Amino acid sequence: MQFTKSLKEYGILISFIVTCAILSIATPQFLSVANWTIIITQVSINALLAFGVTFVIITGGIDLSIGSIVAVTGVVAASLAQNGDYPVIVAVIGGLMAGLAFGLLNGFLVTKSKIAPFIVTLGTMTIGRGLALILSKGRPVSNLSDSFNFIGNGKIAGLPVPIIILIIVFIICSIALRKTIFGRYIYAIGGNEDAAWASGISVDKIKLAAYAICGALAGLAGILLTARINTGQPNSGMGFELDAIAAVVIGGTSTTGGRGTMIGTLIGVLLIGVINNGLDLMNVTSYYQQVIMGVIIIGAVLMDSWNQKTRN
Amino acid sequence: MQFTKSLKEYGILISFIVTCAILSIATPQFLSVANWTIIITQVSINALLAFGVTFVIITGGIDLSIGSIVAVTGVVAASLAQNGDYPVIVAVIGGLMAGLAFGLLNGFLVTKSKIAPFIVTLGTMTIGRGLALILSKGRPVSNLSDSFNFIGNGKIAGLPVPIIILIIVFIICSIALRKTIFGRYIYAIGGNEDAAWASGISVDKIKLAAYAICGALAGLAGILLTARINTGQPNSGMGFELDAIAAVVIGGTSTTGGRGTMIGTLIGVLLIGVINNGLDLMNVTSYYQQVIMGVIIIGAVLMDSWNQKTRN
Amino acid sequence: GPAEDDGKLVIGVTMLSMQNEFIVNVADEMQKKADEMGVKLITVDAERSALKQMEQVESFIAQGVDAIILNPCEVEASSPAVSRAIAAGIPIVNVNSETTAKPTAFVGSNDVESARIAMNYLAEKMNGKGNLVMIHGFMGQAAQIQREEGAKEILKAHPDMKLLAEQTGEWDRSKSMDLMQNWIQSYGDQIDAVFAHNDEMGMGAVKALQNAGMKDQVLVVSIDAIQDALQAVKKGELDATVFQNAREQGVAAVNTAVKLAQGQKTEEKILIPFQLVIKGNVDNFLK
Amino acid sequence: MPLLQISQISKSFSGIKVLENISFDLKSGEVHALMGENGAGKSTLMKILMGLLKADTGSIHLEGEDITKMDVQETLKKGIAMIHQEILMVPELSIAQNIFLGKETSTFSFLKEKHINQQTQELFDNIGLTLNPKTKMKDLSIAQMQMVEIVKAISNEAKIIIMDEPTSALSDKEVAKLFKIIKDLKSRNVAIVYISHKMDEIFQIADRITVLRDGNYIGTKTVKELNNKTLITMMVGREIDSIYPESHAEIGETILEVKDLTSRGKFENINFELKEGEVLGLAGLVGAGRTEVARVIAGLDKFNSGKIILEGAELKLKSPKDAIANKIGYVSEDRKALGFIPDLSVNENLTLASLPIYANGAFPVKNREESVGNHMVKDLKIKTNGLTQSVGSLSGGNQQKVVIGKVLLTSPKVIILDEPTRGIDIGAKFEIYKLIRTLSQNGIAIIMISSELPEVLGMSDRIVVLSEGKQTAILSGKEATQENIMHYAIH
Ligand SMILES: Nc1ncnc2c1ncn2[C@@H]1O[C@H](COP(=O)(O)OP(=O)(O)OP(=O)(O)O)[C@@H](O)[C@H]1O
Ligand SMILES: Nc1ncnc2c1ncn2[C@@H]1O[C@H](COP(=O)(O)OP(=O)(O)OP(=O)(O)O)[C@@H](O)[C@H]1O
Ligand SMILES: [Mg+2]
Ligand SMILES: [Mg+2]
Repeated sequence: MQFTKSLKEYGILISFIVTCAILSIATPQFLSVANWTIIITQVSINALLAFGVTFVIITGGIDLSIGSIVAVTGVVAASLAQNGDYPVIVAVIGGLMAGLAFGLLNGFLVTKSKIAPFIVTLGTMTIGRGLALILSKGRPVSNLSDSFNFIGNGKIAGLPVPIIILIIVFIICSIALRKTIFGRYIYAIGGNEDAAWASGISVDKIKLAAYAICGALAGLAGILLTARINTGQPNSGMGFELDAIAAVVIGGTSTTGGRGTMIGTLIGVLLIGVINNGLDLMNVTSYYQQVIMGVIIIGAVLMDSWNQKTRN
Repeated sequence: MQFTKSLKEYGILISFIVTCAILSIATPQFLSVANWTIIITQVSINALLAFGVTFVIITGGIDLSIGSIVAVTGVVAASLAQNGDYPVIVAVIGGLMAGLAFGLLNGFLVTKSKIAPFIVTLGTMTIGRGLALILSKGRPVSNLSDSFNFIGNGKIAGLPVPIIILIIVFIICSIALRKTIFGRYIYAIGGNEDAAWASGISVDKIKLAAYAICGALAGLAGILLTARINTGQPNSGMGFELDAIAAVVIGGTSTTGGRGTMIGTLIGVLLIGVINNGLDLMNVTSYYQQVIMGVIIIGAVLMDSWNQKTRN
Repeated sequence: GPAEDDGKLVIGVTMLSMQNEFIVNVADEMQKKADEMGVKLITVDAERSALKQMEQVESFIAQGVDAIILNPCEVEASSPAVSRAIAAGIPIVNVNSETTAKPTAFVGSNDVESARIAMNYLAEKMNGKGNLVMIHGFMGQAAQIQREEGAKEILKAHPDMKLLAEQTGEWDRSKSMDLMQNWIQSYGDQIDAVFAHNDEMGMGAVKALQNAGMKDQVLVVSIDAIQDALQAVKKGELDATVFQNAREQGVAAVNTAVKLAQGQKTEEKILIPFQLVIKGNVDNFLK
Repeated sequence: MPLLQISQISKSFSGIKVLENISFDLKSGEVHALMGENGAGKSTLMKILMGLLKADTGSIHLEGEDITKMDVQETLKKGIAMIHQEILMVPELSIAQNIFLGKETSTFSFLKEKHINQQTQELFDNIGLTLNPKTKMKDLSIAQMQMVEIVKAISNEAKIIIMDEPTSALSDKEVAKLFKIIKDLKSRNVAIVYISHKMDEIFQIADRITVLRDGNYIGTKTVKELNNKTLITMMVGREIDSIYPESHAEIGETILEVKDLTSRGKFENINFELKEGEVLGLAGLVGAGRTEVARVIAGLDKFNSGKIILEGAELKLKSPKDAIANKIGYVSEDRKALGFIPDLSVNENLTLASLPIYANGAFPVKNREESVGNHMVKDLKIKTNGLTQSVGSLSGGNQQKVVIGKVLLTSPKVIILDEPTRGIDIGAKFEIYKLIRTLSQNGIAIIMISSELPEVLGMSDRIVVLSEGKQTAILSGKEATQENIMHYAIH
């Protein structure tokens, strides 16, 4: 299969399977269908963010603003979904547009001003956080319509809606990255921006698109989070950027660009989710949870790099 | 002067001066000696972190664990400074050693395992946070000796001790980076690691040293923070890594390595400090402060890049 | 300096976090009261950092404000801020929670007490026996430490109440929802009750229990009485919350600070009691 | 006993053998040429000697001491230095800082910056190089960088200097300088391994020649035992008669016109016409501004005044994309910076500039891509494990072919080839020349920039000579001689 072409992913996949094996021995509930439904629902928000930021990181950029975009879009969508004033689609589109607007702003600043993406998105991260607080006056926006709530907590054909969204977005993103001209250009830009430009690629447009997608997906994540907890929280999404970027990098995407896959990101997301879930199931004290989490992350990536070495 | 040699710094220096000028017009207290004493004392902790991470970033790496190191070293130093059980120097050395140990661990993992620095230090960040909580049992460590308190709040010849520490560390770091073989190798490794290696440089040793220095300086920052608030706080230092890295990047250091200066970092640190201080002085609502902060950061760096363009 | 502002009194206010609904409510009440009294407030957000809070107090001192209101981030770590104001001869009023260092005056309540109230309610409802889980606030923060202390104190008095599991939800609704979902997997029907350190997390637990169809069998109690929580109590989703009176705290804090600034004497401790909110009395608290 | 003895070295990359039982020896004071086609394994062998790569099997002895396991740090100390094929420098550091990297002069580890600048200046003065030691590496042209690489290697006072294609970016003037240096080194008993694809150089300076082919050792001969033809036969395994094929192209209408083209500070008043089927050479010394002219026509740089006219219509090029859309293709002299994407595969690089052609809407069609890819690999004789090998792991010459292939796939009417045979072996050069001929026969107009005069002379119909940014002559027919070009180039 194309998706699993690169060697890199096999490595982290093995780490992931080993982690799951250990957890399923340690706690009997771990492997149940019910538990996996929960795990996948729980990771869906981080997954959407990580998918989006995968595009950006492969171009050689970074997006620190996604956590703040989650907050802004959550507040916007919640305001539109309050008391069922508008149909649910308005709230969804409103949230997506807010995310897209941030993404376009990031992309515009990165491509036109030539400021480092780190700084641009650090700036919009702070701006976004402030905006979310201003829009909500620092208070949660609640009393949302039932149909909006359905996005976060409903089920279709027995599957939780967040899982369905996750699967659809994953498939689209995988195809976009691996099977389209756009995806090829993303890799080319991250691999050697000057050469891509000299080959006639509109580097700025592609980068703008990458940031825009990332923003829109962060918007979707914000909608999902808001629907899940049934409130627009201005302080939600804090630190999400780090979790998402961690998942992407654990999944084998290089922070300097040019290399990475969506399936890798998905495995990275699942690995983090599985560890969180497993440690809760085992009722590990929260202090130790953090230590163990750190050790497992380093260990998983270490195993990956050993695998690669022995294969060479 | 050697320090201000590169064009890059002039740009951000101009942005900094413009920002200060605007603030001094907007609020009369801004330019007072008392206020600047406060500003510089306040930025001292971020400055120590930023100086350390400048070395790491110039090698092309990153250190996300510094905020957690602040917490661990704070707890360690506070435990040793409690009730005046030991002489103050023991607490200081204990804190520094804890920071150094983390730095060495980071450096060791980065150089030996070939795992991306982002992942390594994300892992140790989580581990450090957990350790700080375990060591302190989640409780603040207080009742520290007066001589320890002096480090954070005392004055020597009218100058607050944190300012004196800041100046000394800045001078040492500047010299180390610009005037020593070690500094040259730091730039060479970040500029082109293969070339550095092919020129016979012990790349691993130099990188290890960079992470070790960064860890030790984070330890010093942790000691300073603990002394300033007179408590070892296990949850302190959260998000400090982002502030420090932001200051470094605003100061013109490239996140891909090979370029940067200590004076640039210092100006970056001061710029952030001055904006925080100025917005408080002007009594801007906290939500709007964040928006303005983001805009100013982007604006300052934008001005910098325009300056550079017009000069070329 | 600010003291010259139209001859108005100037009070510096540093708040724990302007992203917390309860704290925002207190700040709003203070502002209202100050407007009413013709006093100028400079309100800053410490963003949960004791260091930042101390620096803000330093800044207030340098600006020469007439009084300071401090909503402490930490018991110990915010103490130097208090001492500093006292040393500079500026009256300082702690609002909402205490510090080790003694301020000029204190307005608020004891966080340990809020947890005692919540836990006592659970003990009563559970007849002193059964299994519960506890969702902590951010580990190491003052409110988490004190609410844990109060809860454990009551648990000790009821040996048949068993704490199955405890874990941090970081004050966050979605994190605590995830946590509760995971606990439902590992403990399932064994869980009889949930105590969450704040309403946000309590609401998260409620949501997880509802989704699992278990809300009817499990009691959920939390602290703060934010609007959402009050609505939930009214609907019978949340069993109880503990009300802290934001309005009284805010008003009393400004009153006290103004008096002190004018050189008048005030009480050293103005305690504003917590109140348990249940379905029966929730209408008294709803806006 | 030879100074250096390499015995039975083998090396594989991901299971593919690139060196098999190679032995090689080196005597003091000799210039030993290492020859072979692109991908024969020359650079790999030398990197193993240098300690930059580890051999799978075999041994290396220096003056009887086993140095097989040594890292580059140690081999440098043992007196081995290397001029790398791909310029291996730190762009942000100055020339002097690069030359003295790893061997800085210092007191108590404090740098003596003045001292290294002075020493660099002395080294430059000795060989007649006019560069400021304080200039940043990234501000140099490739040729200048290559000169710095050379100076860096000789500044090591080494016993052995490996020169891996040291002249690939140099023009004759600089090559002459290098040869003077080599003679001097020989007289001081330094041994030199010399790798080059330029045959005439080999016969000028080599004492012995060792030939590799496909990772196998073919033989070692003294230079007297060989001539051009026999050497080529050893390398390629077959005979190549005339290296520059006859032109049978019909020269047609004017396709491209450049009028008074000026880019301030780089070049001024450039005027020439280019006709269908014509090969127009662009000659000049290093720094004459040839690349700058090419970059402007290819849409990479802006210009100040003048016109670029394609088929009668004035072009307004905002980016390379516009140039490609107007059927102007450009093969850069700096393939690493502007040519290819190292992490992408051979096929992905080949189709990069023409991807929409092989796509169904937004989706590239794999079969179509692979079929053109396979064609290109066959036509250009690209040596690769397959279409999926990453271009970053190809040998230098094969990377160059991929870049040319990429441009060809945009079906250009005008192709600008900037140093197209840089680092390409003799067999492949011949392929490229044949390719140029085929292209002209199909009516494609070609601008060829080359620092190898015989190449410019052998391939071009007309030659534009530049000197310090000014056009000094357009030569054709009998006028086009080596002497004439040099005359106008120094003008
Ligand atoms: N890192 C690598 N991974 C995989 N294959 C490699 C790597 N480096 C070199 N090769 C392969 O080894 C073979 C020998 O390459 P090498 O660079 O030694 O050739 P060369 O003789 O120097 O060629 P050229 O004249 O083009 O420089 C080539 O087929 C190349 O593709
Ligand atoms: N990146 C650069 N920055 C500054 N100056 C440069 C740069 N590249 C080239 N130059 C200078 O511009 C002038 C023209 O260089 P150009 O590369 O066009 O010459 P050329 O005739 O193509 O020679 P070459 O054989 O080196 O390609 C030279 O003096 C060169 O040193
Ligand atoms: Mg080679
Ligand atoms: Mg050129």
